[in-house]
Amino acid sequence: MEERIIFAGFGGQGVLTMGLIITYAGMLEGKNVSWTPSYGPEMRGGTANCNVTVSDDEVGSPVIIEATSVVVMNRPSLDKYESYVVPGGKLFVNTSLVDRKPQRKDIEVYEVPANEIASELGNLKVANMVMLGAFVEATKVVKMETVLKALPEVFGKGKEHMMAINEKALEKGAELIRNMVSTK
Amino acid sequence: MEERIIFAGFGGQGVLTMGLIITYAGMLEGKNVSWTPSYGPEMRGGTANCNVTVSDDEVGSPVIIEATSVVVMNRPSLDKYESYVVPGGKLFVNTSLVDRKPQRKDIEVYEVPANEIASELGNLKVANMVMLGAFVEATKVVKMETVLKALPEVFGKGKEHMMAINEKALEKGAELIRNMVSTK
Amino acid sequence: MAKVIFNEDLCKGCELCVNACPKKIIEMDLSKINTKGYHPATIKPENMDKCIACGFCAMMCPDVVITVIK
Amino acid sequence: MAKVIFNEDLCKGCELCVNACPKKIIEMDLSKINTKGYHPATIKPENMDKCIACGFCAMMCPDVVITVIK
Amino acid sequence: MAKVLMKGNEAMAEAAIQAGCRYYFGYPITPQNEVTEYMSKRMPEVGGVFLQAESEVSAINMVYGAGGAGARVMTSTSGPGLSLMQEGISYLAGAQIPCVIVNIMRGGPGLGNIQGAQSDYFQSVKGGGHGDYKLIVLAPSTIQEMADLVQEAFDIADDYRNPVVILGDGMLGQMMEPVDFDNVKKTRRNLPEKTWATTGRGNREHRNVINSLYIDPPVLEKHNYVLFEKYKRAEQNEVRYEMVNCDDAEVILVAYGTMARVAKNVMNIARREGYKVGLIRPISLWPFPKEPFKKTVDQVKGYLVVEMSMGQMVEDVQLATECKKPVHFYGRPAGMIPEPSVMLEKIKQIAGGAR
Amino acid sequence: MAKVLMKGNEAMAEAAIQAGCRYYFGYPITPQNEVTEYMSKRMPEVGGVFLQAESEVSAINMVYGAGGAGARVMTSTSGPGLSLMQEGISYLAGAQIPCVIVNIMRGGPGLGNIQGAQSDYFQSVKGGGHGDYKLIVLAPSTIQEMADLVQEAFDIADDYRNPVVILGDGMLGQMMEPVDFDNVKKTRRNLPEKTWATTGRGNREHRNVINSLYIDPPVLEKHNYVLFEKYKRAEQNEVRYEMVNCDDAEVILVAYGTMARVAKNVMNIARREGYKVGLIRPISLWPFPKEPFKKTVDQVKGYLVVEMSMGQMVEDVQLATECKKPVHFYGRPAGMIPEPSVMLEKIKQIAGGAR
Amino acid sequence: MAVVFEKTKGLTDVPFSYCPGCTHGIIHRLVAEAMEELGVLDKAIGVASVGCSVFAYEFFNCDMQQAAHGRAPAVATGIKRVHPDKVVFTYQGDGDLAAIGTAEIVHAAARGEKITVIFVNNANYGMTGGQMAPTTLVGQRTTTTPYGRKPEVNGYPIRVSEMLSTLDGAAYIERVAVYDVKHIMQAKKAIKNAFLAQIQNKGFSLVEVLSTCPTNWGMTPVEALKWVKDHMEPYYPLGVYKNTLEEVK
Amino acid sequence: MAVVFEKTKGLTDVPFSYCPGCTHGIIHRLVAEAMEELGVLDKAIGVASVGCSVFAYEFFNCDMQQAAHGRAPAVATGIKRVHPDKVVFTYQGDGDLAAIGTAEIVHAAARGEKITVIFVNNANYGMTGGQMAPTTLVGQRTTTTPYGRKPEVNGYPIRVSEMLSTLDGAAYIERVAVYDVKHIMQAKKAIKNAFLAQIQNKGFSLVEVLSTCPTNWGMTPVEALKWVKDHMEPYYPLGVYKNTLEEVK
Ligand SMILES: Cc1ncc(C[n+]2csc(CCOP(=O)(O)OP(=O)(O)O)c2C)c(N)n1
Ligand SMILES: Cc1ncc(C[n+]2csc(CCOP(=O)(O)OP(=O)(O)O)c2C)c(N)n1
Ligand code: SF4
Ligand code: SF4
Ligand code: SF4
Ligand code: SF4
Repeated sequence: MEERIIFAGFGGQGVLTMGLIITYAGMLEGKNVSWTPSYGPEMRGGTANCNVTVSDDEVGSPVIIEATSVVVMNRPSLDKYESYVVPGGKLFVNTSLVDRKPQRKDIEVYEVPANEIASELGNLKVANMVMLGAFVEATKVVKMETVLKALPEVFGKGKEHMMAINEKALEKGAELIRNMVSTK
Repeated sequence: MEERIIFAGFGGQGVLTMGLIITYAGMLEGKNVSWTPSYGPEMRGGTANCNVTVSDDEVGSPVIIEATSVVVMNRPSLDKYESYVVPGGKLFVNTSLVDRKPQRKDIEVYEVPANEIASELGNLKVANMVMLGAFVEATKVVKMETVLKALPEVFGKGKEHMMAINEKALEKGAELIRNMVSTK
Repeated sequence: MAKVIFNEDLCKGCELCVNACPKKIIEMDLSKINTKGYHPATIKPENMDKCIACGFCAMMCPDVVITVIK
Repeated sequence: MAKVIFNEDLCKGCELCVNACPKKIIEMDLSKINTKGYHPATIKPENMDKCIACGFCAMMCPDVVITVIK
Repeated sequence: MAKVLMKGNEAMAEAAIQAGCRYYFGYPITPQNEVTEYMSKRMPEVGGVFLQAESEVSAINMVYGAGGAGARVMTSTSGPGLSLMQEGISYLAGAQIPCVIVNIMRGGPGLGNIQGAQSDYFQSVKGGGHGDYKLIVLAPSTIQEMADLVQEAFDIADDYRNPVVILGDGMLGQMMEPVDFDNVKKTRRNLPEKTWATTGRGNREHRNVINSLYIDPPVLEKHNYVLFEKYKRAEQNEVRYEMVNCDDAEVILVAYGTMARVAKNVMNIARREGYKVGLIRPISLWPFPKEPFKKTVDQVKGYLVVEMSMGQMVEDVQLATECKKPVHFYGRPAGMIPEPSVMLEKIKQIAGGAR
Repeated sequence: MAKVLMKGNEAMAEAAIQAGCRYYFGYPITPQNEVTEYMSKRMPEVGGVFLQAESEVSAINMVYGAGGAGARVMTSTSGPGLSLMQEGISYLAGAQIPCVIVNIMRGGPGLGNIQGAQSDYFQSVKGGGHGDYKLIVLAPSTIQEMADLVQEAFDIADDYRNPVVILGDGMLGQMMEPVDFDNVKKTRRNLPEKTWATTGRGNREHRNVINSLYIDPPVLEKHNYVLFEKYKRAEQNEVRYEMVNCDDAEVILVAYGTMARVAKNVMNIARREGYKVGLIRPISLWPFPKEPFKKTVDQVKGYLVVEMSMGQMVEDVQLATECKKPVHFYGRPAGMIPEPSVMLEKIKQIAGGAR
Repeated sequence: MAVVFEKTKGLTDVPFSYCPGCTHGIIHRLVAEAMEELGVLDKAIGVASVGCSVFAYEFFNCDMQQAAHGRAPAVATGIKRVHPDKVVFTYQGDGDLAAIGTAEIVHAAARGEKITVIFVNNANYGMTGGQMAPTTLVGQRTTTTPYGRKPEVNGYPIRVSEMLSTLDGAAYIERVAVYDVKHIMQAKKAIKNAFLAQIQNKGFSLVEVLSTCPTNWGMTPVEALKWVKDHMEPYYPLGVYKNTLEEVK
Repeated sequence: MAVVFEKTKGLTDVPFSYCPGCTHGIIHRLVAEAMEELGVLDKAIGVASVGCSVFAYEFFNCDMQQAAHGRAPAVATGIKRVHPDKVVFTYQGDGDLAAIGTAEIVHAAARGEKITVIFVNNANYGMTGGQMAPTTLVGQRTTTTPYGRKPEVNGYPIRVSEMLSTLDGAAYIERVAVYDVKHIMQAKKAIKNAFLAQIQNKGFSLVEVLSTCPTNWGMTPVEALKWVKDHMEPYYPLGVYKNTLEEVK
């Protein structure tokens, strides 16, 4: 098994954190993992993304060209990374901020209105957690319970008060997938 | 013909100038010439010397190991350069400041009390010219008349008042050689 | 009457103009998100006549978003 | 009586001591050339008793040639 | 301490501290800033000194002072900063001061960009500074190896009284992987005491002097020979490399650092497609590993050197193979990753006998 | 102007002025001080600017500014100073600014000594700075050639928009030989107008920008390829070398600069003793002349590379000969001249078939 | 209808790459307006340095060079010596000018180099992620002074304007701030004066501008302005430190 | 019989390599005597710089490092951070300290680095043959200002002590001369004070010594002393520029 995942969005949307949680969880499950951030041409603001590999074998190239999954949190990221998904791979789209449909027909697309769900939960900042919940549920790259274990490690001290809402957001995202008929 | 000459002494004795005059005169006579100064381990004070080549052919190595002539103006220079003279070559010793005899038997040695003669001429600074006169007379590397032409070029403007005494010093040195029985 | 024109797509939502306006008529347009992803600054049409054309907002804006005419 | 000792071979003939001596008793020994090639500074024996052991020559000498005792 | 997830830059910093390094002097530059930031947090905790210098020139000269005073000391930077350090590095080598210098390479020349690249190979391996000297250059390719090699680097530096360079790239610096500090791989050495260090004379009989000036040519020459004796010893003892699938290989990929990871992937793909492909990964870039080439040169059809540069290590591969087999090259500069598909294509051509 | 007797350093300075160089920025360092001093006298006479910078770092960046502003500009230094210039040189190459940089080599590493040496070959030829770039490097071996090549260097720099290095050594810098400025040998070129220079916009349609930053990797990659296209053109057009007595040679000496003069002497001696010895003298060290080796490799028994270093150019000779014949090396560092007698001995061994 | 305020021709159309509310943008505008108003855009040559303002060469509507970190004054010197009749300026941050570029700025000032330096003091290294700068205040937390700047370890912040004013070659030196409109207007006057000192061949001129870095200070842009006023200004007093202009405008 | 004056144990037996009458020798002696008298020879670590005093590592009777040109303060910083209880000093010329080493000296001072700097100002580059230094006087001829230093081209000499005194990290700064016995005695006091500032952990200390270069000035040593007094001292006023010592000796 080797999952190669790209998380992409604006700086500030928490895409690096999403990647980090999966990476951490993968490590907790004894997998080989690697997390690589990359910067867009503008260093300040602009796009942010990270490449995550979770594998049973040694991790090869840290730079992902053929992704098993791609998660896009905004429109420019969809434009850039849609083509990176391998045929049969998965694409997660934050429909709250993406105003077009993906064009690929050879992949599985999951549409998640992450900002809207987060807004319902009362905190726009957990949109990434909603998306992550959906991602974990759909891909099973790592177990949800491991993700819950990884959370406090990644957020560190001082964020304990956020745990409840983060967990709720993850659950909401997962629920969405469970209820969803994949829009092939 | 290729003459490879080392002029050596204390800084301040004008050994670089001696070399320069021969080099300049060589050039005036249409020879290939080269002049290379070298510094002793102490940059300030200490020994000074230069390597001069006057040749019919292209000048090869600017650094002389096998000298056709060596001119030493003080004792440390004799100690260092006596061995550089090729068998049959010439060694010029400023006996005013050198208190030992050369040891080599396979070379021609010319003993010139340059400082004393200069002192007689009324200017200690022309000791190098006395030695140069002797050198030119003995080696005929260049003609004395070319040396006289080279003088103003090497000394440049502002030294015209020194011409007469320099010429006299050269002549004194040459005279010494003409009168001398080479001390083989 | 004075008019303040915002080059909306350049706005980064820093709110320095809001802070600088002596008449406090500038606000962020929460109904819009510009191409840079920010809620841009704006003056509601009904507030525009309160503008005294001092140009403070424009002088304060770090992104030269604002033109003021009178 | 004061005594000034010159470590002759270290002398570079700069004459700063000559200049510094309030009694003007230091001179260069033109009869000698030291291993560095200079005429070293000296005080003639007959002048030594003029020395007041002020130590100025030693303090001025850049080559620490001079020792003064009293 | 269990496995921890760390950025390469942080892992190197932590490894240095665990290796007893208590002095770090550096200047911020992307993509190695995490080293500086980690050190600024950790050094005060362990009673060490983190000092942000006013420039890389200053940083490397602080390293000179501290290393000459007997400390385990480190600095880190990226291309432009390393260029500024060249005079200092030449002095360190000349004065035989042990220290560890990290270069996390980015795109060049000039200001270039901040993407990970491999175009400072020549600078580190052939000598970017003036004069005849050598640096021992180690190139990790995983975060764990970054930690391992940093620890080893301090020992090598002390063993040889020579600067050791860790040559990574922006990718490795920024990447996170699990690191296990309890199982660091390093050679056991009897390290010489630093009797030469300027620690204040105290009761010592002689004065200690740190110096690279030998104004008399024969004396400097002797000093040069002393240095080269040391380098010869390093060539015998400090060569490091990894060989994968080389036993039956007809085509061998040669790559270091991040590029070697990509190459390993490509090797696996090619193997799956039935090509007998191996990988030689030099870990010590100087001394350059010649042995793996001697071992394989007779059996292979050719080598494919891949670099994230316009081609630098390829020259050392040519020298190591003594031109007995074709050495092909494929590289991309500017932080672009050479395409696996192109690599595959080239492998097939070489397997097919291309010269 | 008849032949004049000049030091190498002075001849280069005068040649620069005659080539239209009106801006010189430099910092004193032995053994190239005469360049600085000559320039300080002459530049005001010809209406040019001599400016003593506060350091070599500053000097090379002044060169960047002036070169980028469209001027013919030069600096000169020796090893330690060149090391300090490495960042600036990488920027110059990246921003494609023409200029001439003189390095009058001395003994190293570190402060080393002030004797002429040849141990900065790698630094200039392989790239002492960061990133993928090349400098065009010319190595004169007589004072006349110093004058010739300096003049040529300015044209090459303008032609390629690239820094050109004159690599001499302390011996050449200090030596005096006659120079004839009326018969300077140089290639005629149609030099492009400097439409890219920052001269103030005036009526120009577009802004001119001098820059080496290309933050987007694909854009920087494209820029890298532009540079390497230029380098390819230089490899085709700017190779320079001298071959002496190679037609029938069984042993060929390879040397540059001062060392080539010594080698020529030894070659003559060996010829007199009946050995068929030739000499290849690379004049452009980059692009390195491969041709003379291609031409001779089949006929010779071996090459003897002699350098005033521990061995640097020897690697390029090995690459150029494609390892078809043994390449022997003899060198001495620290400003010591390799012994003619040892060279002779080695020649005899090679002639006798030593590998 | 009269235009009260519109974008100066001194700026290109490229949007600034600065973070929201970063006062680099204000300073850019002032420099550009000063050049436009003095009528020197067509003969201006600017030098961008390394820092957040590295892309300044895309923003100023005149010929530009991008200089190595800290070396802008040397690059500007090279340019000015070739084109003594042109108007040459540098735009530098405090890491660039007061750390790695200390020698270059001191010597440009000592030489009385006829260039104008815009010195943006934001008390940290913005571009590389908020590390300590030579101008970081005592006690200030940055990514390399996580426990606050400690004088025993990191020494004291450098007052650049005061230091350079000791040099005879400096013709005009002023420290200004841009935390409100009044100070912005003063800053513009200072920048114009600095250019005038160059145009009048008086010598070296520099304007130090106290600026913000909301991103790395971890403040909103509005809070950041207040921090400049409350914390920076007391240590870095505003005012003219050197002035040899014929007529102060 | 009492010894009025003998050579200090702070110096080795190696004869100085300076030219006849060069006051580098006097300054060496004063530094060595100060260390001997303060009893710190066994815990002193000196840093020699590049210049005529490059061989200082052979002369001072304590542990020594030789530093790259201009970088002695950085090297000293590295040493002092490793051995905070030792006494660390640099010995630097004006080319070394005030030209290429400007950034290093300014930042060592700003950091309040607890080192002592002996700064020998002889208004030119001695070692390399008498080129212009940043301290060369206006009008002074050197091998790189053959027509005299011109302010329009080369700018103005830097007053290092004044400049560094603007920095909060500087604890003791004094300018002295050694052109006669009285001034030599004052110079020695200043050097001792500078070491004391270090020993008392006050911060950075520097003594600028106006020195001669008879060789490159083309004067006799005695004339050179007079030139210091008549030409250098007026531009470089002697005196204490900074003093935070508990008790001035
Ligand atoms: C030689 C070199 N060292 C370090 C860097 C990395 N670097 C880029 S910007 C910067 C600091 C910029 O800070 P400042 O000048 O204060 O400007 P700001 O970003 O705050 O506007 C540094 C250290 C570099 N590019 N080159
Ligand atoms: C990087 C570098 N640049 C230049 C030099 C050459 N250099 C040696 S000494 C010196 C100047 C010394 O002058 P100063 O510091 O005033 O000391 P002085 O000789 O006058 O005592 C220079 C430029 C060098 N060794 N290293
Ligand atoms: S100041 Fe400018 S960028 Fe900031 S909110 Fe107002 S219009 Fe937008
Ligand atoms: S001061 Fe010293 S060196 Fe000078 S003349 Fe007197 S004793 Fe000799
Ligand atoms: S990092 Fe700071 S200085 Fe840089 S653009 Fe952002 S706010 Fe401005
Ligand atoms: S050159 Fe000048 S400074 Fe150097 S030793 Fe001689 S007199 Fe002293």
